[in-house]
Amino acid sequence: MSVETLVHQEVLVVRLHGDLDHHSVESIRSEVEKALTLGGYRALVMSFASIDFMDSSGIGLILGRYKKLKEMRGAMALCEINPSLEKILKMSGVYRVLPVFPSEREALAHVKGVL
Amino acid sequence: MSVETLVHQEVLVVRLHGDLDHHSVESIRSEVEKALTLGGYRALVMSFASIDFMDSSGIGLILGRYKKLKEMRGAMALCEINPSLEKILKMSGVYRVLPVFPSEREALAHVKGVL
Amino acid sequence: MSSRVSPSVAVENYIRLQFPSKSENESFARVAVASFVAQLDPTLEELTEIKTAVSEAVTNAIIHGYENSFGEVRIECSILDHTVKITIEDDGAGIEDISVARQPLYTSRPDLERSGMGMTIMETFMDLMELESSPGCGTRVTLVKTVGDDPSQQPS
Amino acid sequence: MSSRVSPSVAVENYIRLQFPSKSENESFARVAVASFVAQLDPTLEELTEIKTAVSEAVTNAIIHGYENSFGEVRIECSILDHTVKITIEDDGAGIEDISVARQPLYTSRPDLERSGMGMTIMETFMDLMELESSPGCGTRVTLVKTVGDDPSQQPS
Ligand SMILES: Nc1ncnc2c1ncn2[C@@H]1O[C@H](COP(=O)(O)OP(=O)(O)O)[C@@H](O)[C@H]1O
Ligand SMILES: Nc1ncnc2c1ncn2[C@@H]1O[C@H](COP(=O)(O)OP(=O)(O)O)[C@@H](O)[C@H]1O
Repeated sequence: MSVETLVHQEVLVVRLHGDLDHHSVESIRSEVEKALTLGGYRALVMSFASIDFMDSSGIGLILGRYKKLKEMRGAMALCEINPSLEKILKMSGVYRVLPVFPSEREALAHVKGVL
Repeated sequence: MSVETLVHQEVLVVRLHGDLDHHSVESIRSEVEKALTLGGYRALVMSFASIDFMDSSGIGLILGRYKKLKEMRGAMALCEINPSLEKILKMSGVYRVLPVFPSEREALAHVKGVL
Repeated sequence: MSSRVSPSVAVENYIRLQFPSKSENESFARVAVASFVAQLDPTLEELTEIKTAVSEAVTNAIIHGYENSFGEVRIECSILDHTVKITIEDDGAGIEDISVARQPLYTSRPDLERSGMGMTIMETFMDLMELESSPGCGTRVTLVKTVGDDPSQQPS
Repeated sequence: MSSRVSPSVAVENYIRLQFPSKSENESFARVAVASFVAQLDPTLEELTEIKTAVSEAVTNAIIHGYENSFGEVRIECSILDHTVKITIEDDGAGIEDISVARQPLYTSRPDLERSGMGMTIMETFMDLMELESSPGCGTRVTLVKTVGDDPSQQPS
Protein backbone atom coordinates (compact mmCIF):
# COMPACT_ATOMS: atom_id res chain seq x y z
CA MET A 1 0.00 0.00 0.00
CA SER A 2 1.19 3.49 -0.73
CA VAL A 3 -0.32 6.96 -0.91
CA GLU A 4 0.50 9.59 -3.50
CA THR A 5 -0.52 13.12 -2.59
CA LEU A 6 -0.49 16.10 -4.91
CA VAL A 7 -1.99 19.57 -4.82
CA HIS A 8 -4.08 21.24 -7.52
CA GLN A 9 -4.47 24.88 -6.53
CA GLU A 10 -6.38 24.65 -3.24
CA VAL A 11 -7.29 20.99 -3.55
CA LEU A 12 -5.43 18.03 -2.02
CA VAL A 13 -5.53 14.98 -4.27
CA VAL A 14 -4.84 11.60 -2.68
CA ARG A 15 -4.19 8.63 -4.95
CA LEU A 16 -4.36 5.28 -3.14
CA HIS A 17 -2.33 2.31 -4.35
CA GLY A 18 -2.52 -1.37 -3.44
CA ASP A 19 -4.54 -2.98 -0.67
CA LEU A 20 -6.65 -0.85 1.63
CA ASP A 21 -7.40 -2.86 4.76
CA HIS A 22 -7.26 -2.35 8.52
CA HIS A 23 -3.48 -2.93 8.50
CA SER A 24 -2.74 -0.27 5.91
CA VAL A 25 -5.42 2.26 6.79
CA GLU A 26 -3.69 3.77 9.82
CA SER A 27 -0.64 5.00 7.97
CA ILE A 28 -2.80 6.24 5.09
CA ARG A 29 -5.03 8.15 7.48
CA SER A 30 -2.10 9.85 9.17
CA GLU A 31 -0.52 10.78 5.84
CA VAL A 32 -3.75 12.29 4.57
CA GLU A 33 -4.36 14.12 7.86
CA LYS A 34 -0.81 15.48 7.88
CA ALA A 35 -1.11 16.74 4.31
CA LEU A 36 -4.50 18.35 5.02
CA THR A 37 -3.31 20.05 8.20
CA LEU A 38 0.10 21.21 6.97
CA GLY A 39 -1.34 22.75 3.83
CA GLY A 40 -4.47 24.03 5.53
CA TYR A 41 -6.54 22.57 2.69
CA ARG A 42 -10.31 22.53 2.80
CA ALA A 43 -10.84 20.39 -0.27
CA LEU A 44 -10.01 16.74 -0.90
CA VAL A 45 -10.23 14.39 -3.85
CA MET A 46 -9.58 10.69 -3.27
CA SER A 47 -8.72 8.55 -6.28
CA PHE A 48 -9.20 4.77 -6.16
CA ALA A 49 -7.78 4.06 -9.62
CA SER A 50 -4.89 1.95 -8.32
CA ILE A 51 -6.68 0.16 -5.50
CA ASP A 52 -6.33 -3.63 -5.77
CA PHE A 53 -8.41 -4.52 -2.73
CA MET A 54 -10.54 -2.65 -0.21
CA ASP A 55 -12.67 -3.75 2.73
CA SER A 56 -14.80 -1.77 5.20
CA SER A 57 -11.69 -0.17 6.69
CA GLY A 58 -11.69 1.98 3.54
CA ILE A 59 -15.27 3.07 4.28
CA GLY A 60 -14.11 4.24 7.70
CA LEU A 61 -11.29 6.20 6.08
CA ILE A 62 -13.62 7.89 3.59
CA LEU A 63 -16.35 8.74 6.09
CA GLY A 64 -13.79 9.94 8.65
CA ARG A 65 -12.32 12.44 6.17
CA TYR A 66 -15.82 13.43 5.05
CA LYS A 67 -16.76 14.35 8.63
CA LYS A 68 -13.61 16.43 9.10
CA LEU A 69 -14.09 18.37 5.91
CA LYS A 70 -17.76 18.93 6.64
CA GLU A 71 -16.87 20.44 10.01
CA MET A 72 -14.46 22.77 8.20
CA ARG A 73 -17.14 23.56 5.60
CA GLY A 74 -14.81 22.13 3.00
CA ALA A 75 -15.47 19.99 -0.06
CA MET A 76 -14.70 16.40 -0.94
CA ALA A 77 -15.19 14.01 -3.85
CA LEU A 78 -14.22 10.48 -4.86
CA CYS A 79 -13.19 9.22 -8.28
CA GLU A 80 -12.18 6.18 -10.33
CA ILE A 81 -14.29 3.67 -8.39
CA ASN A 82 -14.13 0.18 -9.90
CA PRO A 83 -17.24 -2.05 -9.88
CA SER A 84 -16.28 -4.13 -6.85
CA LEU A 85 -15.55 -0.98 -4.81
CA GLU A 86 -18.79 0.54 -6.00
CA LYS A 87 -20.75 -2.25 -4.38
CA ILE A 88 -19.20 -1.65 -0.95
CA LEU A 89 -19.54 2.12 -1.19
CA LYS A 90 -23.21 1.90 -2.20
CA MET A 91 -23.97 -0.57 0.56
CA SER A 92 -22.46 1.79 3.13
CA GLY A 93 -24.32 4.87 1.97
CA VAL A 94 -21.19 6.68 0.78
CA TYR A 95 -22.92 7.56 -2.51
CA ARG A 96 -25.63 9.36 -0.55
CA VAL A 97 -23.22 11.78 1.13
CA LEU A 98 -20.34 12.15 -1.32
CA PRO A 99 -20.14 12.91 -5.03
CA VAL A 100 -18.38 10.28 -7.12
CA PHE A 101 -16.83 10.89 -10.55
CA PRO A 102 -15.35 8.70 -13.24
CA SER A 103 -12.18 10.81 -13.56
CA GLU A 104 -9.90 12.82 -11.27
CA ARG A 105 -10.35 15.83 -13.57
CA GLU A 106 -14.12 15.85 -13.07
CA ALA A 107 -13.79 15.36 -9.31
CA LEU A 108 -11.34 18.27 -9.15
CA ALA A 109 -13.64 20.54 -11.18
CA HIS A 110 -16.59 19.71 -8.93
CA VAL A 111 -14.71 20.33 -5.71
CA LYS A 112 -13.31 23.65 -6.97
CA GLY A 113 -16.79 24.73 -7.98
CA VAL A 114 -18.17 24.02 -4.50
CA LEU A 115 -15.49 25.90 -2.57
CA MET B 1 -2.12 -24.13 -16.39
CA SER B 2 -2.75 -24.72 -20.05
CA VAL B 3 -0.89 -26.06 -23.07
CA GLU B 4 -0.97 -24.64 -26.56
CA THR B 5 0.25 -26.96 -29.30
CA LEU B 6 0.95 -26.01 -32.88
CA VAL B 7 2.78 -27.60 -35.76
CA HIS B 8 5.46 -26.03 -37.97
CA GLN B 9 6.06 -28.39 -40.87
CA GLU B 10 7.38 -31.52 -39.13
CA VAL B 11 7.92 -29.90 -35.74
CA LEU B 12 5.53 -29.94 -32.78
CA VAL B 13 5.66 -26.70 -30.81
CA VAL B 14 4.36 -26.75 -27.24
CA ARG B 15 3.76 -23.45 -25.45
CA LEU B 16 3.26 -23.80 -21.71
CA HIS B 17 1.16 -21.32 -19.77
CA GLY B 18 0.80 -20.72 -16.02
CA ASP B 19 2.16 -22.86 -13.18
CA LEU B 20 4.07 -26.03 -13.96
CA ASP B 21 4.07 -28.18 -10.83
CA HIS B 22 3.37 -31.81 -9.93
CA HIS B 23 -0.37 -31.14 -10.01
CA SER B 24 -0.41 -29.74 -13.53
CA VAL B 25 2.36 -31.82 -15.09
CA GLU B 26 0.33 -34.99 -15.62
CA SER B 27 -2.23 -33.44 -17.93
CA ILE B 28 0.49 -31.54 -19.77
CA ARG B 29 2.49 -34.71 -20.28
CA SER B 30 -0.47 -36.60 -21.68
CA GLU B 31 -1.37 -33.74 -24.03
CA VAL B 32 2.16 -33.52 -25.36
CA GLU B 33 2.42 -37.31 -25.72
CA LYS B 34 -0.91 -37.47 -27.52
CA ALA B 35 0.11 -34.74 -29.95
CA LEU B 36 3.49 -36.39 -30.61
CA THR B 37 1.99 -39.82 -31.18
CA LEU B 38 -1.02 -38.80 -33.24
CA GLY B 39 1.07 -36.68 -35.58
CA GLY B 40 4.00 -39.06 -35.63
CA TYR B 41 6.34 -36.13 -35.02
CA ARG B 42 10.02 -36.63 -34.33
CA ALA B 43 10.80 -33.04 -33.42
CA LEU B 44 9.69 -30.96 -30.43
CA VAL B 45 10.14 -27.35 -29.34
CA MET B 46 8.99 -26.37 -25.85
CA SER B 47 8.42 -22.69 -25.15
CA PHE B 48 8.46 -21.39 -21.56
CA ALA B 49 7.56 -17.78 -22.43
CA SER B 50 4.29 -17.82 -20.47
CA ILE B 51 5.37 -19.91 -17.51
CA ASP B 52 4.67 -18.14 -14.19
CA PHE B 53 6.12 -20.80 -11.92
CA MET B 54 8.00 -24.07 -12.35
CA ASP B 55 9.48 -26.56 -9.91
CA SER B 56 11.38 -29.82 -10.47
CA SER B 57 8.26 -31.46 -11.90
CA GLY B 58 9.02 -29.43 -15.01
CA ILE B 59 12.52 -30.92 -15.16
CA GLY B 60 10.96 -34.38 -15.16
CA LEU B 61 8.67 -33.35 -18.00
CA ILE B 62 11.53 -31.98 -20.10
CA LEU B 63 13.89 -34.91 -19.51
CA GLY B 64 11.10 -37.43 -20.06
CA ARG B 65 10.34 -35.97 -23.50
CA TYR B 66 14.05 -35.73 -24.26
CA LYS B 67 14.49 -39.47 -23.64
CA LYS B 68 11.55 -40.36 -25.87
CA LEU B 69 12.76 -38.25 -28.75
CA LYS B 70 16.30 -39.54 -28.39
CA GLU B 71 15.02 -43.13 -28.67
CA MET B 72 13.22 -42.10 -31.85
CA ARG B 73 16.36 -40.35 -33.11
CA GLY B 74 14.36 -37.14 -33.15
CA ALA B 75 15.28 -33.58 -32.22
CA MET B 76 14.27 -31.30 -29.39
CA ALA B 77 14.96 -27.75 -28.21
CA LEU B 78 13.79 -25.35 -25.49
CA CYS B 79 13.20 -21.62 -25.78
CA GLU B 80 12.22 -18.45 -23.92
CA ILE B 81 13.68 -19.47 -20.56
CA ASN B 82 13.40 -16.71 -17.95
CA PRO B 83 16.21 -16.18 -15.40
CA SER B 84 14.55 -18.05 -12.53
CA LEU B 85 13.84 -21.06 -14.77
CA GLU B 86 17.38 -20.92 -16.08
CA LYS B 87 18.74 -21.54 -12.59
CA ILE B 88 16.70 -24.73 -12.14
CA LEU B 89 17.50 -26.01 -15.61
CA LYS B 90 21.24 -25.40 -15.20
CA MET B 91 21.26 -27.06 -11.79
CA SER B 92 19.62 -30.16 -13.25
CA GLY B 93 21.96 -30.51 -16.20
CA VAL B 94 19.28 -29.79 -18.80
CA TYR B 95 21.61 -27.32 -20.54
CA ARG B 96 24.15 -30.10 -21.02
CA VAL B 97 21.78 -32.32 -22.99
CA LEU B 98 19.40 -29.92 -24.71
CA PRO B 99 19.90 -26.79 -26.83
CA VAL B 100 18.22 -23.66 -25.47
CA PHE B 101 17.31 -20.60 -27.56
CA PRO B 102 16.06 -17.12 -26.78
CA SER B 103 13.24 -17.32 -29.35
CA GLU B 104 10.87 -19.93 -30.71
CA ARG B 105 12.00 -19.04 -34.23
CA GLU B 106 15.62 -19.93 -33.45
CA ALA B 107 14.62 -23.12 -31.67
CA LEU B 108 12.53 -24.16 -34.67
CA ALA B 109 15.33 -23.41 -37.11
CA HIS B 110 17.76 -25.49 -35.04
CA VAL B 111 15.46 -28.47 -34.74
CA LYS B 112 14.65 -28.46 -38.45
CA GLY B 113 18.36 -28.35 -39.24
CA VAL B 114 19.07 -31.39 -37.10
CA LEU B 115 16.34 -33.60 -38.55
CA MET C 1 -14.22 -22.35 20.13
CA SER C 2 -12.55 -25.14 18.27
CA SER C 3 -13.76 -27.39 15.53
CA ARG C 4 -12.39 -30.11 13.31
CA VAL C 5 -13.38 -31.34 9.94
CA SER C 6 -13.64 -35.03 10.63
CA PRO C 7 -12.61 -37.14 7.65
CA SER C 8 -15.91 -38.99 7.87
CA VAL C 9 -17.78 -35.88 6.79
CA ALA C 10 -18.10 -35.68 3.02
CA VAL C 11 -15.68 -32.87 2.35
CA GLU C 12 -13.63 -32.86 -0.82
CA ASN C 13 -10.82 -30.68 0.33
CA TYR C 14 -10.01 -28.36 3.21
CA ILE C 15 -7.35 -26.21 4.78
CA ARG C 16 -6.72 -25.02 8.30
CA LEU C 17 -4.84 -21.83 9.08
CA GLN C 18 -3.67 -20.49 12.40
CA PHE C 19 -1.86 -17.23 13.07
CA PRO C 20 -1.42 -14.57 15.75
CA SER C 21 -3.71 -11.54 15.91
CA LYS C 22 -1.42 -9.17 14.03
CA SER C 23 -2.81 -6.87 11.41
CA GLU C 24 0.02 -7.89 9.04
CA ASN C 25 -1.73 -11.25 8.76
CA GLU C 26 -4.97 -9.87 7.36
CA SER C 27 -3.66 -9.92 3.81
CA PHE C 28 -2.07 -13.36 4.30
CA ALA C 29 -5.42 -14.76 5.45
CA ARG C 30 -7.48 -13.52 2.53
CA VAL C 31 -4.82 -14.42 -0.07
CA ALA C 32 -4.43 -17.92 1.37
CA VAL C 33 -8.18 -18.57 1.35
CA ALA C 34 -8.51 -17.15 -2.16
CA SER C 35 -5.70 -19.31 -3.50
CA PHE C 36 -7.38 -22.38 -2.00
CA VAL C 37 -10.82 -21.46 -3.36
CA ALA C 38 -9.27 -20.88 -6.81
CA GLN C 39 -9.57 -24.63 -7.49
CA LEU C 40 -13.35 -24.13 -7.79
CA ASP C 41 -12.70 -21.77 -10.71
CA PRO C 42 -14.70 -18.86 -9.28
CA THR C 43 -15.23 -15.65 -11.20
CA LEU C 44 -12.99 -12.73 -10.28
CA GLU C 45 -16.02 -11.09 -8.69
CA GLU C 46 -16.78 -14.12 -6.53
CA LEU C 47 -13.15 -14.31 -5.46
CA THR C 48 -13.12 -10.62 -4.51
CA GLU C 49 -16.30 -11.09 -2.49
CA ILE C 50 -14.82 -14.04 -0.60
CA LYS C 51 -11.56 -12.17 0.04
CA THR C 52 -13.46 -9.16 1.33
CA ALA C 53 -15.66 -11.24 3.67
CA VAL C 54 -12.60 -13.07 5.05
CA SER C 55 -10.80 -9.77 5.54
CA GLU C 56 -13.77 -8.41 7.54
CA ALA C 57 -13.96 -11.45 9.79
CA VAL C 58 -10.21 -11.59 10.43
CA THR C 59 -10.05 -7.86 11.11
CA ASN C 60 -12.90 -8.21 13.61
CA ALA C 61 -11.12 -11.04 15.40
CA ILE C 62 -8.00 -8.90 15.69
CA ILE C 63 -9.47 -5.55 16.72
CA HIS C 64 -12.70 -6.52 18.50
CA GLY C 65 -11.96 -10.07 19.64
CA TYR C 66 -8.42 -9.57 20.86
CA GLU C 67 -8.54 -5.76 21.02
CA ASN C 68 -5.06 -5.71 19.51
CA SER C 69 -3.53 -7.86 22.25
CA PHE C 70 -1.98 -11.27 21.52
CA GLY C 71 -4.25 -14.13 20.57
CA GLU C 72 -4.66 -16.71 17.84
CA VAL C 73 -7.02 -16.59 14.90
CA ARG C 74 -8.06 -19.89 13.33
CA ILE C 75 -9.54 -20.37 9.92
CA GLU C 76 -10.97 -23.49 8.44
CA CYS C 77 -12.04 -23.60 4.84
CA SER C 78 -13.63 -26.58 3.17
CA ILE C 79 -15.09 -27.22 -0.22
CA LEU C 80 -17.71 -29.66 -1.37
CA ASP C 81 -18.89 -29.56 -4.96
CA HIS C 82 -19.12 -25.87 -5.77
CA THR C 83 -19.69 -24.70 -2.23
CA VAL C 84 -17.06 -23.19 0.04
CA LYS C 85 -17.52 -23.01 3.79
CA ILE C 86 -15.21 -20.84 5.86
CA THR C 87 -15.07 -20.50 9.63
CA ILE C 88 -13.02 -17.78 11.29
CA GLU C 89 -12.68 -18.01 15.03
CA ASP C 90 -11.00 -16.27 17.92
CA ASP C 91 -10.79 -16.85 21.68
CA GLY C 92 -11.30 -13.18 22.41
CA ALA C 93 -13.81 -10.87 24.06
CA GLY C 94 -16.91 -12.27 22.39
CA ILE C 95 -20.10 -10.40 21.53
CA GLU C 96 -22.75 -9.47 24.13
CA ASP C 97 -25.62 -8.89 21.74
CA ILE C 98 -25.30 -10.47 18.34
CA SER C 99 -28.40 -8.83 16.89
CA VAL C 100 -27.02 -5.39 17.73
CA ALA C 101 -23.60 -6.29 16.32
CA ARG C 102 -25.17 -7.38 13.01
CA GLN C 103 -26.95 -4.07 12.44
CA PRO C 104 -25.57 -2.11 9.51
CA LEU C 105 -23.43 0.83 10.65
CA TYR C 106 -23.27 -0.40 14.25
CA THR C 107 -19.74 -0.34 15.63
CA SER C 108 -18.45 -0.45 19.18
CA ARG C 109 -15.27 1.30 18.03
CA PRO C 110 -16.15 4.58 16.28
CA ASP C 111 -12.94 5.90 17.93
CA LEU C 112 -10.99 3.67 15.51
CA GLU C 113 -13.03 5.02 12.58
CA ARG C 114 -14.66 1.63 12.11
CA SER C 115 -17.67 1.93 9.84
CA GLY C 116 -19.84 -0.82 11.31
CA MET C 117 -20.23 -2.32 7.83
CA GLY C 118 -18.17 -5.50 8.29
CA MET C 119 -21.08 -7.80 9.14
CA THR C 120 -23.26 -6.32 6.41
CA ILE C 121 -20.53 -6.87 3.83
CA MET C 122 -20.08 -10.48 4.94
CA GLU C 123 -23.85 -11.07 4.71
CA THR C 124 -24.14 -9.45 1.32
CA PHE C 125 -21.11 -11.06 -0.31
CA MET C 126 -21.71 -14.58 0.98
CA ASP C 127 -24.79 -16.81 0.65
CA LEU C 128 -24.85 -17.46 4.37
CA MET C 129 -23.26 -15.85 7.42
CA GLU C 130 -23.60 -17.33 10.88
CA LEU C 131 -22.32 -15.89 14.15
CA GLU C 132 -21.70 -17.81 17.36
CA SER C 133 -20.18 -16.00 20.29
CA SER C 134 -19.83 -16.30 24.03
CA PRO C 135 -18.71 -13.23 25.91
CA GLY C 136 -15.30 -13.77 27.45
CA CYS C 137 -14.69 -16.90 25.37
CA GLY C 138 -14.64 -15.99 21.73
CA THR C 139 -16.45 -15.73 18.44
CA ARG C 140 -16.92 -17.94 15.44
CA VAL C 141 -18.12 -16.66 12.08
CA THR C 142 -19.24 -19.16 9.46
CA LEU C 143 -19.39 -18.04 5.85
CA VAL C 144 -20.84 -20.14 3.04
CA LYS C 145 -20.91 -19.41 -0.66
CA THR C 146 -21.61 -21.45 -3.78
CA VAL C 147 -19.44 -20.37 -6.67
CA GLY C 148 -19.18 -21.04 -10.36
CA ASP C 149 -21.93 -22.00 -12.72
CA ASP C 150 -23.55 -24.75 -10.72
CA PRO C 151 -26.53 -23.15 -8.95
CA SER C 152 -28.03 -26.56 -8.17
CA GLN C 153 -25.46 -26.97 -5.43
CA GLN C 154 -26.85 -25.47 -2.27
CA PRO C 155 -24.86 -24.65 0.87
CA SER C 156 -25.33 -27.47 3.35
CA MET D 1 6.18 -35.47 13.82
CA SER D 2 4.55 -32.49 15.41
CA SER D 3 5.93 -29.21 16.62
CA ARG D 4 4.64 -25.98 18.10
CA VAL D 5 6.03 -22.51 18.11
CA SER D 6 5.75 -21.76 21.80
CA PRO D 7 4.97 -18.09 22.49
CA SER D 8 8.00 -17.95 24.82
CA VAL D 9 10.34 -18.36 21.86
CA ALA D 10 11.29 -15.03 20.34
CA VAL D 11 9.34 -15.24 17.12
CA GLU D 12 7.85 -12.12 15.62
CA ASN D 13 5.13 -13.73 13.58
CA TYR D 14 4.13 -17.15 12.38
CA ILE D 15 1.49 -19.14 10.56
CA ARG D 16 0.42 -22.76 10.66
CA LEU D 17 -1.20 -24.51 7.74
CA GLN D 18 -2.74 -27.95 7.52
CA PHE D 19 -4.27 -29.62 4.50
CA PRO D 20 -4.85 -33.05 2.98
CA SER D 21 -2.31 -34.61 0.64
CA LYS D 22 -3.99 -33.58 -2.60
CA SER D 23 -1.95 -32.23 -5.45
CA GLU D 24 -4.45 -29.33 -5.85
CA ASN D 25 -3.04 -27.97 -2.59
CA GLU D 26 0.52 -27.59 -3.85
CA SER D 27 -0.19 -24.17 -5.30
CA PHE D 28 -2.21 -23.11 -2.25
CA ALA D 29 0.73 -23.98 0.01
CA ARG D 30 3.37 -22.01 -1.87
CA VAL D 31 1.09 -19.00 -2.43
CA ALA D 32 0.09 -18.91 1.24
CA VAL D 33 3.69 -19.06 2.43
CA ALA D 34 4.75 -16.43 -0.11
CA SER D 35 1.98 -14.06 0.92
CA PHE D 36 3.05 -14.43 4.56
CA VAL D 37 6.74 -13.92 3.77
CA ALA D 38 5.85 -10.82 1.72
CA GLN D 39 5.84 -8.78 4.95
CA LEU D 40 9.65 -9.08 5.00
CA ASP D 41 9.76 -7.26 1.66
CA PRO D 42 11.79 -9.92 -0.15
CA THR D 43 12.96 -9.47 -3.72
CA LEU D 44 10.94 -11.21 -6.41
CA GLU D 45 13.83 -13.62 -6.85
CA GLU D 46 13.90 -14.51 -3.16
CA LEU D 47 10.15 -15.02 -3.17
CA THR D 48 10.36 -17.31 -6.21
CA GLU D 49 13.10 -19.34 -4.52
CA ILE D 50 11.02 -19.75 -1.36
CA LYS D 51 7.92 -20.70 -3.37
CA THR D 52 9.90 -23.26 -5.34
CA ALA D 53 11.44 -24.83 -2.22
CA VAL D 54 8.02 -25.06 -0.53
CA SER D 55 6.54 -26.59 -3.67
CA GLU D 56 9.27 -29.27 -3.70
CA ALA D 57 8.76 -30.18 -0.04
CA VAL D 58 4.96 -30.29 -0.29
CA THR D 59 5.11 -32.36 -3.47
CA ASN D 60 7.46 -34.81 -1.78
CA ALA D 61 5.11 -35.15 1.20
CA ILE D 62 2.23 -35.91 -1.17
CA ILE D 63 3.87 -38.30 -3.61
CA HIS D 64 6.64 -39.92 -1.55
CA GLY D 65 5.33 -39.49 2.01
CA TYR D 66 1.72 -40.43 1.42
CA GLU D 67 2.23 -42.07 -1.98
CA ASN D 68 -0.92 -40.34 -3.16
CA SER D 69 -3.11 -41.83 -0.43
CA PHE D 70 -4.87 -39.68 2.17
CA GLY D 71 -2.81 -37.94 4.82
CA GLU D 72 -2.24 -34.49 6.23
CA VAL D 73 0.56 -32.10 5.43
CA ARG D 74 1.48 -29.51 8.05
CA ILE D 75 3.44 -26.35 7.45
CA GLU D 76 4.74 -23.94 10.01
CA CYS D 77 6.37 -20.73 8.94
CA SER D 78 7.87 -18.21 11.34
CA ILE D 79 9.79 -15.01 10.89
CA LEU D 80 12.29 -13.30 13.14
CA ASP D 81 14.05 -10.18 11.91
CA HIS D 82 14.80 -10.91 8.28
CA THR D 83 14.90 -14.68 8.61
CA VAL D 84 12.13 -17.04 7.63
CA LYS D 85 11.98 -20.60 8.91
CA ILE D 86 9.60 -23.07 7.31
CA THR D 87 8.90 -26.64 8.36
CA ILE D 88 6.91 -28.98 6.15
CA GLU D 89 5.94 -32.29 7.69
CA ASP D 90 4.03 -35.42 6.90
CA ASP D 91 3.13 -38.62 8.77
CA GLY D 92 3.89 -40.76 5.76
CA ALA D 93 6.33 -43.44 4.66
CA GLY D 94 9.51 -41.70 5.82
CA ILE D 95 12.98 -41.99 4.30
CA GLU D 96 15.24 -45.02 4.85
CA ASP D 97 18.53 -43.37 3.91
CA ILE D 98 18.59 -39.60 4.06
CA SER D 99 22.05 -39.25 2.53
CA VAL D 100 20.93 -41.20 -0.54
CA ALA D 101 17.71 -39.20 -0.79
CA ARG D 102 19.66 -35.92 -0.76
CA GLN D 103 21.86 -36.88 -3.72
CA PRO D 104 21.21 -34.81 -6.82
CA LEU D 105 19.24 -36.76 -9.43
CA TYR D 106 18.35 -39.56 -7.01
CA THR D 107 14.69 -40.47 -7.13
CA SER D 108 12.82 -43.52 -5.92
CA ARG D 109 10.09 -42.81 -8.47
CA PRO D 110 11.58 -42.59 -11.96
CA ASP D 111 8.31 -44.25 -13.07
CA LEU D 112 6.55 -40.96 -12.25
CA GLU D 113 9.17 -39.02 -14.24
CA ARG D 114 10.49 -37.45 -11.05
CA SER D 115 13.84 -35.82 -11.69
CA GLY D 116 15.41 -36.31 -8.26
CA MET D 117 16.22 -32.60 -8.11
CA GLY D 118 13.78 -31.55 -5.36
CA MET D 119 16.24 -31.78 -2.47
CA THR D 120 18.99 -30.08 -4.47
CA ILE D 121 16.67 -27.21 -5.37
CA MET D 122 15.65 -26.77 -1.72
CA GLU D 123 19.32 -26.75 -0.65
CA THR D 124 20.34 -24.30 -3.35
CA PHE D 125 17.46 -21.86 -2.97
CA MET D 126 17.47 -21.74 0.83
CA ASP D 127 20.29 -20.92 3.26
CA LEU D 128 19.67 -24.08 5.23
CA MET D 129 17.77 -27.30 4.63
CA GLU D 130 17.40 -29.95 7.30
CA LEU D 131 15.76 -33.35 6.99
CA GLU D 132 14.43 -35.48 9.82
CA SER D 133 12.65 -38.69 9.00
CA SER D 134 11.67 -41.95 10.58
CA PRO D 135 10.60 -44.77 8.29
CA GLY D 136 6.94 -45.57 8.82
CA CYS D 137 6.33 -42.40 10.82
CA GLY D 138 6.98 -39.41 8.63
CA THR D 139 9.32 -36.71 7.47
CA ARG D 140 10.04 -33.15 8.47
CA VAL D 141 11.89 -30.71 6.25
CA THR D 142 13.16 -27.46 7.76
CA LEU D 143 14.02 -24.61 5.43
CA VAL D 144 15.67 -21.37 6.56
CA LYS D 145 16.41 -18.27 4.53
CA THR D 146 17.40 -14.72 5.38
CA VAL D 147 15.86 -12.26 2.96
CA GLY D 148 16.15 -8.59 2.18
CA ASP D 149 19.11 -6.35 2.69
CA ASP D 150 20.07 -7.35 6.21
CA PRO D 151 22.86 -9.90 5.89
CA SER D 152 23.82 -9.49 9.56
CA GLN D 153 20.80 -11.59 10.50
CA GLN D 154 21.84 -15.22 10.46
CA PRO D 155 19.50 -18.19 10.54
CA SER D 156 19.25 -19.40 14.11
N1 LIG E 1 -14.75 -11.27 16.54
C1 LIG E 1 -15.41 -10.35 17.29
N2 LIG E 1 -15.20 -10.29 18.63
C2 LIG E 1 -15.84 -9.37 19.40
N3 LIG E 1 -16.72 -8.46 18.90
C3 LIG E 1 -16.96 -8.47 17.57
C4 LIG E 1 -16.33 -9.40 16.71
N4 LIG E 1 -16.77 -9.16 15.45
C5 LIG E 1 -17.63 -8.14 15.54
N5 LIG E 1 -17.77 -7.71 16.80
C6 LIG E 1 -18.63 -6.63 17.27
O1 LIG E 1 -19.59 -6.35 16.27
C7 LIG E 1 -19.52 -5.00 15.86
C8 LIG E 1 -19.90 -4.84 14.41
O2 LIG E 1 -18.93 -5.46 13.58
P1 LIG E 1 -18.75 -4.95 12.10
O3 LIG E 1 -20.08 -4.89 11.44
O4 LIG E 1 -17.72 -5.82 11.44
O5 LIG E 1 -18.23 -3.45 12.21
P2 LIG E 1 -16.84 -2.80 12.64
O6 LIG E 1 -15.75 -3.83 12.56
O7 LIG E 1 -16.64 -1.71 11.65
O8 LIG E 1 -17.02 -2.30 14.05
C9 LIG E 1 -18.12 -4.56 16.20
O9 LIG E 1 -18.01 -3.16 16.36
C10 LIG E 1 -17.87 -5.33 17.50
O10 LIG E 1 -18.46 -4.67 18.59
N1 LIG F 1 8.46 -36.50 2.42
C1 LIG F 1 9.07 -37.62 1.95
N2 LIG F 1 8.67 -38.83 2.36
C2 LIG F 1 9.27 -39.96 1.91
N3 LIG F 1 10.31 -39.95 1.02
C3 LIG F 1 10.76 -38.77 0.59
C4 LIG F 1 10.17 -37.54 1.02
N4 LIG F 1 10.84 -36.53 0.42
C5 LIG F 1 11.79 -37.11 -0.35
N5 LIG F 1 11.75 -38.45 -0.25
C6 LIG F 1 12.65 -39.40 -0.94
O1 LIG F 1 13.78 -38.69 -1.41
C7 LIG F 1 13.93 -38.85 -2.82
C8 LIG F 1 14.56 -37.61 -3.43
O2 LIG F 1 13.67 -36.50 -3.32
P1 LIG F 1 13.79 -35.31 -4.37
O3 LIG F 1 15.23 -34.88 -4.44
O4 LIG F 1 12.81 -34.26 -3.98
O5 LIG F 1 13.44 -35.95 -5.77
P2 LIG F 1 12.07 -36.46 -6.44
O6 LIG F 1 10.90 -35.86 -5.71
O7 LIG F 1 12.17 -35.96 -7.83
O8 LIG F 1 12.07 -37.94 -6.35
C9 LIG F 1 12.55 -39.16 -3.30
O9 LIG F 1 12.56 -39.84 -4.54
C10 LIG F 1 12.00 -40.02 -2.16
O10 LIG F 1 12.46 -41.36 -2.27
